[in-house]
Amino acid sequence: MAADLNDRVRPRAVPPSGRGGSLAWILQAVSGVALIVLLGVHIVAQHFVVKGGLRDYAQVVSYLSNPLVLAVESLFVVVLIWHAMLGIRAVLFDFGFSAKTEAVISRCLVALGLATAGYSFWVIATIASGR
Amino acid sequence: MARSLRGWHVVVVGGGATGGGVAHDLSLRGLRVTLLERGELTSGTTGRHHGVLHSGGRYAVSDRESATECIKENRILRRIAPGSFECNGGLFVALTDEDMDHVPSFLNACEASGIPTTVHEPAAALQLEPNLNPGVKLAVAVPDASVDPMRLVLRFFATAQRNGADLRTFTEVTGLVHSNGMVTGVLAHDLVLQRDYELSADVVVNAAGPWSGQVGACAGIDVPMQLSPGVLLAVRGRYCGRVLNRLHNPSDGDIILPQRELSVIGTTSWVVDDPDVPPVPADHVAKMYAEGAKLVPAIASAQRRSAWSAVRPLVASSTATAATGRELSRTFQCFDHKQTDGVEGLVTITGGKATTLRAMAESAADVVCAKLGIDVPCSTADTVLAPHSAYYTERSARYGT
Amino acid sequence: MTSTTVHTRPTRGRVRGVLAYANLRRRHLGSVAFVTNRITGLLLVGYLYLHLGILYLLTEGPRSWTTVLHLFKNPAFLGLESLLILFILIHGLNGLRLALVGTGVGVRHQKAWFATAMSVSGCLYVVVVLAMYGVI
Amino acid sequence: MAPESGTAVSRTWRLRVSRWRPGDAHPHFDDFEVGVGADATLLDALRRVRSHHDRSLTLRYSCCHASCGTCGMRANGREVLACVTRLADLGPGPILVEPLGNARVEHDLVVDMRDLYVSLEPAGRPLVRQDSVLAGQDETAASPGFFRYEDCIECGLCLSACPVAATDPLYLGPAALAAAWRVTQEPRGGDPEPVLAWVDDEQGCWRCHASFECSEACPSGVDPAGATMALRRELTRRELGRLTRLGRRAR
Repeated sequence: MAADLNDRVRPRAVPPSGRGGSLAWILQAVSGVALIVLLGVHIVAQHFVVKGGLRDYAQVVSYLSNPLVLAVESLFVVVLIWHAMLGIRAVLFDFGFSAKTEAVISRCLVALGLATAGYSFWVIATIASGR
Repeated sequence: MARSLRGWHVVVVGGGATGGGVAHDLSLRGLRVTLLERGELTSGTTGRHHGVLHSGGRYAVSDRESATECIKENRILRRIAPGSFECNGGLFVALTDEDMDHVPSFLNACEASGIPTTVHEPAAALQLEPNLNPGVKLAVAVPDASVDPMRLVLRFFATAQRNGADLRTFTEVTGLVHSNGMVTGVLAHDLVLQRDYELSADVVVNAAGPWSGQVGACAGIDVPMQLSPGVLLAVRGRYCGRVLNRLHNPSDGDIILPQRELSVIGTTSWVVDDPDVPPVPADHVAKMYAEGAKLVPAIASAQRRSAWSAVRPLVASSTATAATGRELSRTFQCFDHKQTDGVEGLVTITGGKATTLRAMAESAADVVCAKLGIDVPCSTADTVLAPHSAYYTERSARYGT
Repeated sequence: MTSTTVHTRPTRGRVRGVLAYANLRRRHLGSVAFVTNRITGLLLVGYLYLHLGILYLLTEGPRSWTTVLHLFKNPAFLGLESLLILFILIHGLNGLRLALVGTGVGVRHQKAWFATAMSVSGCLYVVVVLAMYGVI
Repeated sequence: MAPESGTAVSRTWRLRVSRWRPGDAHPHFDDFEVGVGADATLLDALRRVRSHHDRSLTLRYSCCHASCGTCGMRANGREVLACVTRLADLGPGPILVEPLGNARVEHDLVVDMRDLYVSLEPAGRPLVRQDSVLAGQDETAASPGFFRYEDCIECGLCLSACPVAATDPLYLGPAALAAAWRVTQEPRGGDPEPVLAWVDDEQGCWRCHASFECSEACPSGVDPAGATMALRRELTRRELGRLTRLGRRAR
């Protein structure tokens, strides 16, 4: 009984995918918790280990040449950008836009995320290669 | 019949239980009904009554007619408004020897009125109701229930609205259109748009409760009203599972009604002239605490949630003018002012109790149909009512979005 | 029966709606947590892009990087950096609270969670500032 | 607390009431000086305004003891039930009285409750539930079970206080989510699965930002925010269960 009322009560742009909302939120929560670890590692490794908190150019290159650091930094970049994009999406979705606009917003944010990730990897790659 | 049923137009004045019942009954019979209520629906006495679906036990000894009516309606309402009551039954509790003297006559009267009873010894009673006064001597179980006064009556309005009734809230009746002994319509004032208009009607049903006298006066008729307010006290905490009544002659503060997370103790009775803003005397509230504590001692220290008063629209029998209003019969009366005052086109229905709203509506609708020569029987006793939420979900916005 | 859709609920206009809940005058701790999380979140995204912009200098080679390094060394800039750490702490710990409470864990003590999150952020912030200015 | 005896010495209260009628461009405020008892409620004052000062002031009320849910409004910016809010608790200054937020104002202090009731429909309108806890008895006592109205009185205060409902008309709202949780806990013969599917949506329980304003505003202790988070816990538990089953099947 409740199900058939569902669509009559609130026409929906996106058909009820059953997991429509929970996955997005769980990922946001999981990425957030992961970030606490990854960001913690990033800050400590980048700024606390080094005297004075900042590495000069040579130190950065040598730091990034270590493959483990490279892997952790890359994971950190991906998770951070994912979390940031979902966060902005949540903020924008609070403006009560129409379903169509919200779909456009989602696509733009995916594009922005990919662009940011691309740029970040390019930066890491060029530094690591010590051009 | 010259016109189709929808051709007959009845205006009901008053958005309380009686108005709701009449609007539902007449709409179900096919007449066109317009109801005028100057505030929100059930904002008069209806919303503020104690909330007991009486089994009739309270009136069995003193007012047999009222008691028989109650138990009959009690069963009908449970059938036509399923899921709207806290159906836990009620207990008539004897605390003193004097109460015990009442037990035999009480049991006989209940039986005579058709009210099923079960006697419980003190131990069993305390097991059923742990907060009951340990000094309980005897308890008699009857089929009382708790009612949400607003939602039950709103089901009548929702069904009437679904059957085409035009429910106009925040519209006040400022006068009755009448000439040479015939009422042909009402003068209405829309409080929202500040607009006056006239509404013609074949019959006007005066269901204004305590204000019925004022409506009758608009056609120069003296409706014999006796306005008897009662104070009710709601305290936080549900102290009993079922309705607790004191087993003695009806008097003040002898019913504790559980409702949601509250316990409502009532009631008192005195007589006033002005139905508008009945006072809530502090001594009455204190009396509620005292009397309630006799049934459930913990009530004495219960936290007050709210105390209010509501005016019972009783019918003053022309002979006896009662001192406290409690002596008057609690059945209802339907005046066809053609018979009583020689004025055609106006019917007043008042008195009675919330439990008997359907029966009141049936008798008023019968009178109206008889006046209009319509021979359609009443079927409200077998028609399940729409949910109360239907009043809101199916209401078309009156003033445009 | 009229069709029943929920579109008729008027919000107070989009921006006014969002600003409505930004004014915390008559709101409770939960709203304070919600708004702080949102503000710190947006600031952190702003910093993310600022940070990515600056890293571009690293790709230019050592010369441009060392010129900027001096700028980062002066104490004023360190103050800004410490603010960033504070926002990270607040957003992170409050986010942790939201993750737990948001899946029904410890819902009854959500205010206590928020209070602990803020006080822990405060303490760690003090430690970080001391570390930054070389006191520790 | 003993009942407040003492004579109801009347005091003058200043009310600033929001007035709006279909056709007005925007609401305006009328000021009223009302003399009512020292421990009178906001509803007493408003009814006195109606009977003594301005008959055209329209407001809703019915039961006068916070059990019907019709007299919800905002006093000094806070969602309250007028019938149980004492004027003394609203402070000396002019008391600002406005209609509920996040709902279409029909006129003056009356808002259209249609959207609230429409949002409650899919949960199947649970009105009565089973209970066994009596005041003054510890829960373990073997007090016999009884039927009881749900605490939710459909007053709309939570919807008015909710920041997400303020910005997003499609959000189900705390009242509907709390009703969904009640049906999930006690299906009462209905099937809770479609109700869970109905709230498991971006505009459903996942939209709530946990500001807990609804639970602060609720006059009946329903705690809609807690119910929303409980729905999320249930859905997350099922989601993780499903993923682990997928995981096992994949291996």
